[in-house]
Amino acid sequence: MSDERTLDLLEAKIEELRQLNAVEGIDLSKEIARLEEKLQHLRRKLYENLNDWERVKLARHPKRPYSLDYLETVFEGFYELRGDRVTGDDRALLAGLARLDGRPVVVLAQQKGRTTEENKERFFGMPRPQGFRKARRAIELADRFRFPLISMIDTPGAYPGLEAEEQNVGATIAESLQAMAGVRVPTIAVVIGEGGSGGALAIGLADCIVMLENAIFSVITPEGAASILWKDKDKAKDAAAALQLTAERLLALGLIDGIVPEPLGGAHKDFGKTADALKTEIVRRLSELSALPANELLARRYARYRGIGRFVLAPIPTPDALPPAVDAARN
Amino acid sequence: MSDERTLDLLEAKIEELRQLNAVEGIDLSKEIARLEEKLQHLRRKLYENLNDWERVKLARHPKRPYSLDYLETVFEGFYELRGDRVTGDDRALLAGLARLDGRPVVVLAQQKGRTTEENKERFFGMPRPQGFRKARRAIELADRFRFPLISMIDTPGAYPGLEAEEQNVGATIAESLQAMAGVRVPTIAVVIGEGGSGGALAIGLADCIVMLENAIFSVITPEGAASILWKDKDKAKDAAAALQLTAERLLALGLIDGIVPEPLGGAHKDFGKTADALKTEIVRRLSELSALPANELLARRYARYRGIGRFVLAPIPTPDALPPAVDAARN
Amino acid sequence: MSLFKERQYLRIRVDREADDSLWMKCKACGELVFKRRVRENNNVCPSCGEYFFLTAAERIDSLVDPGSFEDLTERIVTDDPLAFVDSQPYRERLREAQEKTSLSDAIVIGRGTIEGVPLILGVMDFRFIGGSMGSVMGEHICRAMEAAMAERRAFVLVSSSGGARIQEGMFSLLQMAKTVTVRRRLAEAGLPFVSVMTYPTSGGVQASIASLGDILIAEKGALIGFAGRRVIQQTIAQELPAHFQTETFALERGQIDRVVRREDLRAELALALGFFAGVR
Amino acid sequence: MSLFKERQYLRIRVDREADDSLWMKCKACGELVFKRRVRENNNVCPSCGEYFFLTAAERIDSLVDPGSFEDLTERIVTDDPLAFVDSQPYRERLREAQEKTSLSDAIVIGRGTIEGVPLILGVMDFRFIGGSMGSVMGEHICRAMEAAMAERRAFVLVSSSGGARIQEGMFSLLQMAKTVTVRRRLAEAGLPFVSVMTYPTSGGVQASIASLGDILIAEKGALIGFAGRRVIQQTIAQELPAHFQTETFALERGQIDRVVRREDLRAELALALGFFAGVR
Ligand SMILES: [Zn+2]
Ligand SMILES: [Zn+2]
Repeated sequence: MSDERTLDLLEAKIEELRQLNAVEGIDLSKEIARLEEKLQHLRRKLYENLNDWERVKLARHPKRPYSLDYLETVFEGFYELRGDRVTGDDRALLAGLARLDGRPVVVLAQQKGRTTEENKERFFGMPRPQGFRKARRAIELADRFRFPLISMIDTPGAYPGLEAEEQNVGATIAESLQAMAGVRVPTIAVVIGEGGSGGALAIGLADCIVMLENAIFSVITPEGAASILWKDKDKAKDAAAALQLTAERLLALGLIDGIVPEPLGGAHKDFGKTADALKTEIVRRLSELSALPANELLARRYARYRGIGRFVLAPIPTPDALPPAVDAARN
Repeated sequence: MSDERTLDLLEAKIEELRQLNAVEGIDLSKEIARLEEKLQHLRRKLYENLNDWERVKLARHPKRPYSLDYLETVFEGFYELRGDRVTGDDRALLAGLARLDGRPVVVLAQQKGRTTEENKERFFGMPRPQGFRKARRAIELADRFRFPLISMIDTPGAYPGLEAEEQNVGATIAESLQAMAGVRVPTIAVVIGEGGSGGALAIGLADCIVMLENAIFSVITPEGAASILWKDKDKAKDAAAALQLTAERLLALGLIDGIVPEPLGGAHKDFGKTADALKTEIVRRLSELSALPANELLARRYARYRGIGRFVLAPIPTPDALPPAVDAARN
Repeated sequence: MSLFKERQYLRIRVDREADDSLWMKCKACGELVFKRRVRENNNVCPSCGEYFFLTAAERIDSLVDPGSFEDLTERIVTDDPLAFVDSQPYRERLREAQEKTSLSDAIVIGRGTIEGVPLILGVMDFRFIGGSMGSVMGEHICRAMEAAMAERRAFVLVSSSGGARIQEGMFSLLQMAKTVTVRRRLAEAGLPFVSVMTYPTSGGVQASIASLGDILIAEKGALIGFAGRRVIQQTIAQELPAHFQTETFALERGQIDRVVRREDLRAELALALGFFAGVR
Repeated sequence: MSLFKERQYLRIRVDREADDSLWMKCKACGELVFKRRVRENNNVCPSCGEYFFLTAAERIDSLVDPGSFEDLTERIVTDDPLAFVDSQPYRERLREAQEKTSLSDAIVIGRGTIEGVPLILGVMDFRFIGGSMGSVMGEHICRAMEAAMAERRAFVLVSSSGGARIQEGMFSLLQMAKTVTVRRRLAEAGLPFVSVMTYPTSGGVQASIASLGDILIAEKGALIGFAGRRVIQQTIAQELPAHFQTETFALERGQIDRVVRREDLRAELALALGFFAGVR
């Protein structure tokens, strides 16, 4: 995606010509049209058929819209609820009330920083135990007042650090998961950028998981997988492909429910359009889920997650060639 | 109670004579009998009709049996459960499973230290947020498995300190109270020594509150009350009387359910007897409470605490002499 | 009922008229400020922005829709079950507080609306023996929650309390248990409770009902904590940070949801309660 | 069924016979120790007390009443849904692990008794790709809990896992969601779950099922944590204490209930489960 800058430059040039066209009264419209055609062609060439590693880079693109951007457009009147009531308030995992098409919902939102300052505050979008405890509190609020729950996922993963381990970050993820498993309201998770490991899943155990077209969701970062499995950090590209972390692949694997299309080049190329598409999708999904009574909702959620896994019955050859009688034991 | 040492000395002398009697074959039995009579007389004089301040000192007596002593005698097989799952394990408020007359129960126990070393570990019996969070966890365990809950109260109060406030100690007390208000099992609180303020009450919202004869239960320490209300720390004795913090007075006020008698001079004078009496009381109370179905238990608990308070309808003379029509407003 | 409403406002007026000078000196900036301007400014110093205490009536006035408030504070008073006497008999102390405030105890409860959203409101009055919670305050808080359940309204409690009413001994301590017990039922009934913490929300009030809101809002300038600065320093001689137990301290440590300026509190409550309008 | 039991023990025997030397060198103290003595000593070094890994079969042997264990580990294997290849194809890696351990994946589940108390037991085997949790382990953990519910038995899980099975991608990550979902149902059914954490209980296993026991017991020498020491140091270059993520670290920070020596674990479980004998 190093050609991205060339495209940006071309785009800027066209804009300059357009202004010239307007101000000086010189008719450049034909030239502009031709240039735009060219631009569109180059864009397609660059952004269509992205490979998985390019998707990863797009999912992490510094201009990519973050949760707060969607909170201001997809939702109305975000009313933030802060703090875990225990040790602090995490700025990488936000919680609050908001309205979606006029209807009150509880929102969980992972938030990266744009500036260095902001990233310091938000730990580069990596939630700490304070954040997962806050999530659990917000899930309980949703349950108590029967507010639907919408999660926006965008994190490299839970923050790895001494303080996080001291505060039992693993257990806070487990408890957030357990709260999501039992909340008696419709739940929708949207992966808007990076869905990084347990820290992302903690708020992702939902009745419906949708991903933006260029978002990723993975058990580990490609870099992490490369370093552990290939023993070579530079194999991140290979790892990205092997992990099947794109929206398209995860939909094909049956692990997510839908994909929200993005403009060519990514959500940041036309944020309004992306937000509109996302809103339409969430509203539609929520209206479907809202039609179900709570017990059916919970039964479906149970069946969904109980059923995740791929395996076959296959007796293993062992040195002493045991009879394949294992399955009988369960009957 | 400075005469206590004289009594201890006399007791020791009698014991010496008794040994002399046995070893040398000299018959001192009459003299011994006379001395014992004298001792008993002095004991009565000293310990009967204790004033409230003397009770306070007895409740805090360094030889007084602590929770762990009762855990080893009244209960069997204390199986401690440690930690709040968040930031630490409080050693001033213990939790665990145990058996009472063979029946599994959850125990909460406030524990003071005997040695300087132990007091450092146990913060002089003052629980911190870690302790109240652990209590809540244990109450939830009792609820989940329908184990009756027994609390042993013995604390000067919650630990006052920066770290405690940073971890929101007030809210942890409130949440422990709320858990106790709703737990669907019989709950018994026993004040074995000092029942100090919110830190004691946090595990005291029970279906039945009993106190050892020389235990106290108070909204504030007499010293604290003296310093705030009398502006004079030396008025602690007056404050002790005014606060009505003894078992006897609290029973008369209808705020507790029963008193477990102690030997003359306090529980430590005959621990076995005190423990026996306490066990008998708890077993009896528990068997009464266990006969009630959970919903009735909860209804009774609700009525009990909802009903606490003493007030009368009394229109107040105001400068503009309003008509006493206030009660009408509620009809 | 209309008489009753009138009385409420009368009470406020009486209280206001009791001040007889037109000017006051701000403790914070030292400026001489016109009292009426201070009052019109929600008891915020027009010169430096320092918050002065609001009486319960002033607080109610600043929050509810004009004319919407109906006082439900039955005029009950403690019967002084301990016959408590310290440097002064408790009954005398009570009478003085009653005369000073025209209140029967340290809280006013009632029904009203905020920007049209119906609620049951409880507001403590710090002037009344430090807003301390005895039998009467505990009872009123419970009655307020019961009214909220009966009328399917939200409950908002504005705390301003030093903690327990020592003079009522264990009756005071047990109000923590009492209010928490009823609060639990309110939650079971599915009704929202917004707890507003102001200067100060401490001791037994902070360690019970005030901390159990579905939403916790601190007014700017609030003090939120269990043990007071002095108690901590006397007991363990610990160095405490300058902003100890301020609303900033509480927000940083995850203890509250939001910090709101006094002048914004009304709009804030309307916003918060608005989300729950459909749940009843 | 008796054939089946026999097979289980056969499996253990096979594994043991695979070692062909009689002596081994302890990594901790450097002593040459007689292998059989090590095995008889619960894989604890007889010279210095260092704990060596227990295979699942050895762990089961060390815990349950002799002859009481019935293997419920159906021989399912992942179908490698990502067709994953790193430095080696996943299928090959799996076959090697299967051959090395005679297990189909990194966990054995079954029913048995400990001092007469019936339970469903799951035990991870670290030799099998680091005890990592993929579809098969997640499935077995869920089946174990379902067996516990069907038979009204307690569930005990002995964890020894580095976390997720990377080669199964999102299928692996979602086993966290899967096991937690079923664990919730186990709780609703009122059945106890004792989680035993050994070296290591980390990553996705620690951040899901292993942390959700009603009682959390750490074996002495355990490692308990989410992110590994190396990951933390690589990501944020932070100084970590020597006892980081040890059982002592976890106990001090309130993360576990108890620490138990390997030789005491059997008695410990009997004690713990005894309390719940009446709840079913
Ligand atoms: Zn001023
Ligand atoms: Zn060794």
